[in-house]
Amino acid sequence: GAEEETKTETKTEAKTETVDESEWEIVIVPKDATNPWFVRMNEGVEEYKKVSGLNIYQKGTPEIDATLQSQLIADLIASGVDAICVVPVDPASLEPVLKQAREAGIIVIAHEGASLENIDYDIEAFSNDAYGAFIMDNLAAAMGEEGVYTTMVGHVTNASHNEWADGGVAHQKANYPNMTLLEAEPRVESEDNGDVAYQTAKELLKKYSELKGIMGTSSYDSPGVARAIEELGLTGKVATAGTGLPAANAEILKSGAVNALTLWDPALAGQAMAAMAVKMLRGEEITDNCDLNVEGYRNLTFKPGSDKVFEGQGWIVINKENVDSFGF
Amino acid sequence: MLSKITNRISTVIKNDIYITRLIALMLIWLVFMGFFRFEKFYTVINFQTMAAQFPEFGLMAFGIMLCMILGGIDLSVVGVANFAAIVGAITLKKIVGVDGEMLGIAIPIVFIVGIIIGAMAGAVNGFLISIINIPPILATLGTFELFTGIAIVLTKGKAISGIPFGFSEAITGRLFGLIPIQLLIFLAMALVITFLVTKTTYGKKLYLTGTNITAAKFSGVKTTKIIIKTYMISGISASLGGLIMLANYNSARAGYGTVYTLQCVLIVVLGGINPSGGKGKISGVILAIFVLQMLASGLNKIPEISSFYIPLIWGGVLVAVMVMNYFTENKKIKL
Amino acid sequence: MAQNVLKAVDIKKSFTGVQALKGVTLEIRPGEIHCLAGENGSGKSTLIKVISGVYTPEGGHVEYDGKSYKKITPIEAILNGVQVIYQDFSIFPNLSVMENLAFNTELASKSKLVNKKRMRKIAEEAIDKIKFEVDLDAKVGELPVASKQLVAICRALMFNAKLIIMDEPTTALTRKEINALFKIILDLKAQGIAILFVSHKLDEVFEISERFTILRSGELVFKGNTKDLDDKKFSYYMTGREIQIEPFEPKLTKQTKMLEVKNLTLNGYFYDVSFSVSKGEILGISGILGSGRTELALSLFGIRVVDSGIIKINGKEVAINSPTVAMENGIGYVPEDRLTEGLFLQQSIGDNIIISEIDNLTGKFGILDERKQSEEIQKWVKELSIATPNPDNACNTLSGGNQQRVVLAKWLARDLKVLILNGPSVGVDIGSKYDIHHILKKLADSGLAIIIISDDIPEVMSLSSKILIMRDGKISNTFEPSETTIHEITAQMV
Amino acid sequence: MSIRLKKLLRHNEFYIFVVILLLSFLIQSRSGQFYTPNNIVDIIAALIVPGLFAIGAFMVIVSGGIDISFPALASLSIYTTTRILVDIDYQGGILLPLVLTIIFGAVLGAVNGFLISRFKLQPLIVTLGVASMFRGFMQGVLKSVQIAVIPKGMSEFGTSSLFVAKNMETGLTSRMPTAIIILIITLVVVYFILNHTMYGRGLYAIGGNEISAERAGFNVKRIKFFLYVMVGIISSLAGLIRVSMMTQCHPTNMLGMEMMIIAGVVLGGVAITGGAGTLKGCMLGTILIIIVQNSLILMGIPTFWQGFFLGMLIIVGTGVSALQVKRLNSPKKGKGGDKYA
Ligand SMILES: Nc1ncnc2c1ncn2[C@@H]1O[C@H](COP(=O)(O)OP(=O)(O)OP(=O)(O)O)[C@@H](O)[C@H]1O
Ligand SMILES: Nc1ncnc2c1ncn2[C@@H]1O[C@H](COP(=O)(O)OP(=O)(O)OP(=O)(O)O)[C@@H](O)[C@H]1O
Ligand SMILES: [Mg+2]
Ligand SMILES: [Mg+2]
Repeated sequence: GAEEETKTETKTEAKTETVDESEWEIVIVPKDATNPWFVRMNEGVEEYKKVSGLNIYQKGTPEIDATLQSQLIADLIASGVDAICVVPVDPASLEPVLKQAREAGIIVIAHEGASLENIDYDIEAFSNDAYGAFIMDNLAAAMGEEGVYTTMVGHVTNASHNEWADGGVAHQKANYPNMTLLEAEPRVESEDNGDVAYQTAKELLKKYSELKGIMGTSSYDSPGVARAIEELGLTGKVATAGTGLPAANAEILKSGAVNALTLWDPALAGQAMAAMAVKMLRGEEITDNCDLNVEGYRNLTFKPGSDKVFEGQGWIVINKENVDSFGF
Repeated sequence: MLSKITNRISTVIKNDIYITRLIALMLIWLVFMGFFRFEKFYTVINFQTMAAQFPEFGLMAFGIMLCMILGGIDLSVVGVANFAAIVGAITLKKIVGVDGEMLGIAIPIVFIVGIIIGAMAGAVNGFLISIINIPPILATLGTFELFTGIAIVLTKGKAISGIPFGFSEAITGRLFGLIPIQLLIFLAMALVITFLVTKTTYGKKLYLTGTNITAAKFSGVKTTKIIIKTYMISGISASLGGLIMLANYNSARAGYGTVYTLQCVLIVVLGGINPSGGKGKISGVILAIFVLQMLASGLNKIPEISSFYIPLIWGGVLVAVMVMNYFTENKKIKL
Repeated sequence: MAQNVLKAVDIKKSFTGVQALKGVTLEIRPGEIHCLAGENGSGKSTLIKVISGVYTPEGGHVEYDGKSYKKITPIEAILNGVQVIYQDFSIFPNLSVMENLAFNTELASKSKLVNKKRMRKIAEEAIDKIKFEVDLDAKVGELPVASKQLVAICRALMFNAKLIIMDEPTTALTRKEINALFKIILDLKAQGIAILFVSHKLDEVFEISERFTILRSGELVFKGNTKDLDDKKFSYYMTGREIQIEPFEPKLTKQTKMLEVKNLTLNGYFYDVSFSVSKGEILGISGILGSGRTELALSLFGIRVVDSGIIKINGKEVAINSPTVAMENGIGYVPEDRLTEGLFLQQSIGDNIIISEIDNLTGKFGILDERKQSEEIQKWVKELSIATPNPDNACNTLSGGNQQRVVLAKWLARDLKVLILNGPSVGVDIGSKYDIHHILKKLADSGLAIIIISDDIPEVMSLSSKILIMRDGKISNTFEPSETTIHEITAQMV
Repeated sequence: MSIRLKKLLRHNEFYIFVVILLLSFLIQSRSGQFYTPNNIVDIIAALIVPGLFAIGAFMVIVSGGIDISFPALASLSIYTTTRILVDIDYQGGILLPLVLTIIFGAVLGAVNGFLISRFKLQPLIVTLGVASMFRGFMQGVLKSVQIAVIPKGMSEFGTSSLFVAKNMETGLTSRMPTAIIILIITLVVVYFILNHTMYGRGLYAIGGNEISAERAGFNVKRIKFFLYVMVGIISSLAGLIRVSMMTQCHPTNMLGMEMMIIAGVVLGGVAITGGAGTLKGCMLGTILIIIVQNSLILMGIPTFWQGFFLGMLIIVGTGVSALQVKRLNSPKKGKGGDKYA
């Protein structure tokens, strides 16, 4: 109602003649906060805060849950922050609340949320499809580009994992004709839990002796699968690839249980979102090929056909050679 | 009139130590927020936001409350809510065109469908508990898995999105631009349940069956019917929660709101409902819902405090209240 | 000095709003059989709990063998030779007879490990004392009530007790078992063990006790020898009023048959039972435990469903397969165990009264009519003189006799044709018992058909217009009270 | 002979055993992979952690209580242990981690024990609140994050094995973790405590009738207190084994296991009202849950259907035993009911 409108007005006013940047409040909302992934993102955000001197912080929910995340954002809207940068648990579920945010004049930047509509911009280290394809390339290389494989996700209800997996499968169909997806169990769950990933992989490998590869998505998948491969005495015969942070996976990479893991640095992704928000708050124009002054995000290009989704070049492949060189 | 109300309030405070404590707790928190985050907490929009947030889990808590008064528990509420939301979403997509025609008919239909789903799910729980005699904690844990399982099978685990925005707009809108519709649904259900519990024979039978089911049977109460009815109301309440979730997130998925189960049990227990049955008031539960919401929203406004402290505070408050009750009750006995 | 095994001096104890004991003194001499009597709620159980260390008194002290305690724990009391057989027996239904019997000894000897052999020996000795035959490995919960009680008694006996306290030990026993128990008690006395006995059954009390302590409202009103008392004095001390017991003579003679059953059979419990009750009649059914009398009552109320036979109400045949159907046909049932089956102890007295007629206390749209409710509650509280300051109080604030009246009120509030009472005065003191009998007679005279099931023969004799004796699931005899004696009936029961 | 058979038929354990057998035949026929040496070893290995949790849950349920805090307790205890050891760069063997987890487990268990025994609070409420507190403490105060590299002593213990089972046909191998010894020792100790000590009988006695137990002279408060301490220790051991076997410490991934564990215990014929049930039944129930959770893929049930099947199992499993109890309690025909021997 009226309340909001006046609020929006004062905000736009403030924006045009702004000087006092210290009054800005920029919040990064991750999926959750225990996952080392977002702990790493927080490191990036904190560093950015120090360097820029602005009021930027990360605030997560106590558990990974789409509803909690939406409520957190609603609370942030109510407390009148200036920009919200979000890594959605489930993009679809955030549309209404992000719509409210934008109506309240808040800048909304997303990451891993290319499908979102109610945002200013989305920054992808690269697209979900491309990311899935990338993991698939790693898996294919490890499998010698042939044999039966399947995909593993945290939960079948997890949005990005399933998009990556879909992307991977599509990529395989187009590029690796000698590989086939396991028809009977095309997608299994790890429940975002290394132990479940391990048990599930064991079962798969027992039941389907033809299975030669498992594509992981959650950062718990590949390590768990690797443990199973190793224990069943299948090292070298069955391969896995997936997402994972270097430090957590150094040992399995070195032992050869996993050939390669893919990721982008979440710290940099956090910084990129913050940088984009600052740029917008300062009223700078956002164009194709824009430079956020963050490594991997120096030349952001619009995803073909979109004027909201930017894609960067932030991915990294880690393998046994380079795993110790990242420092996280 | 006013004196009558204050009189009433003062008797409530005297009579119900739980409620007094919850009010005290809420006041302390409100004062705390006043001191440290006045300008962020005490705004109309903040209260509107909070009022739009708690209805979804508040409705689920109502269900658990009724079952607990009966001496049982309903752990399936989140499963029922998601299931109802998913079926509601499918219905909505079927009826409403992309440009939003037929919305006027669709909304009531979605609500009817959701409520039917909730009632049926509740009937299954009631059947398993009253006729098969499965302990409620296990029966509803099983049906939680079952309903969630069916929801996953229906959706292949994906979110149902692309739902016509009209539904979400209608439910997340505000009456007179002020009062969130979600809150109205919550209040309506609160009124219905309060009415059922305090003004009808069902309510009396509910409490008495919860106190001593054998004596209830010997008094001619149809306990099987009461149990089934109660779990059905719980299911309906949960399904309304699910429909509000559908509106709030404009999508439905089998995995939403998994944290609500434990949270609702906490709310209900803190609201003064005794898990062994026969005791407790809806007003306590409503207060507990408010307290939790204010705590969560308040903490979200203080970046320095991690939201991980919420479970710590919440669990601590629960234990502290129980210990305080021990002391007050013992003092009474010693006189 | 130690001329008393136990001396409780000037004991005071109060609960929320109730002073249960207002300075009571109790002395027990070695080897005596002492009776503690008093109306419901007069403080007997409370006094026992103080002696045995369950409650801490607010005033006074307890002396065991001359040692004085202000406060004592249950285990200390046991070590001082006090054993209590509680009314609920305090058994472990989930454990074997052997364990139930041996635990106390084992715990007192502070053994940490379970020695099955030793436990079996202890248990065998224990049951041997009263020649109680039971499978030591059976679960106590699966035993019949009387056996449960015998387990509790054996447990107390085997201990090297100086004083055994029995809170209403005979409630669940038949006459034969009571005789056996009394023999045991005399036996114990001979060994120098003192017995403190609480009972509401007058005949028993006089038969066995040597000395009396009578309480009224938490105060000591009489202390002395049995020979100084007679029935009349005793009742007077207990109740503070004169009580005259008269036999029942139905005023409505030869009325229509209200309830008629023919060849009723519930396999395993009772067979071919036929009888009828008319308006204004009180039918007494007696028999030992296990004779099928409780199952018969439960079948008439629809909790159990009979295998064959006919039930007619007011001449019309009905199939009673649930309490609801029974109630629709005007049958009410006061259960045997009022605490677990009859009452909602934590709920208000008022709710307990109106629950069975709640569906009639509604106004428009099925909304509860508060005025009707409270009128109804007030009416019954007054009619049955239920002693409570406020019917909103929880039911567990009432004493046994008053609780029984609440159960009665619950049924009378409905428009009944037949009222079945299973043990109408179990654990109820003579004053209340008298009142309840009076109420029942009045009800019969106003046209109700009443069935009472009881093994309290004097009660059956004074109340009934006809008496049926059940044995092994069959009706073995029918008596007119005027044409028989207590002795004859007792003989017929076993 | 026939009496024995009758006795057997009255035991719930027997039925679960039959169900497990039937299920295993089903899995065998659908996959050919149940009765293989490596699969059996796998199932036993998967049983270690839930098995330990179940033992703790079982003891509490027997005493008439319920504990839903054990996963949170185990998480906090093992996280603290690992954190400390990593921070001091501990290089030694498993002994110190073992001692530390036992101490933390005992202390945390004592929190439950103190609240429940001292204030006579309802176990469900206490453990609900305490679980929430433990979790909040771990994540809020200790700022827990995943510890990817755990001390060598722990990971060596977790990955060491007693023997390796090999499936000759497929060549697949499975290791029998050394940690199974802890489960076996715990089983033996708890069996001894429950059946051969007055303390253990006291647990059953309290579960049967708490007031009677007090009157009989059991020190109910102390028994309950030590019960929760013991359960704290057993749960913590489970946590230690879980982390050691995974060779990394994820602070929250045990949370939420409580309901399945309790379901397994009750499935094993342990009365949720307390006082009745055997360790054998408790383990059988847990095994049944583990087999189902770990064999859905072997049975060829697609991932999407797994929740559905798990729900059905709980309902049908507990339903069958509930009906069994109902049948036992209903009047037995032809038997003289209340007859006094
Ligand atoms: N735990 C308690 N809390 C509150 N009041 C109690 C409690 N126990 C007993 N009272 C009250 O104390 C009084 C004395 O009770 P007590 O149990 O000693 O009576 P009693 O003589 O044993 O009666 P009965 O014949 O019914 O067994 C009663 O008024 C009773 O209501
Ligand atoms: N916790 C309590 N609060 C209030 N009243 C109580 C409580 N416990 C017992 N009483 C009351 O004290 C009285 C006597 O208590 P007790 O347990 O001795 O009853 P009882 O001996 O079984 O009674 P009865 O002899 O009539 O069967 C009863 O009226 C009972 O309702
Ligand atoms: Mg008494
Ligand atoms: Mg008594």
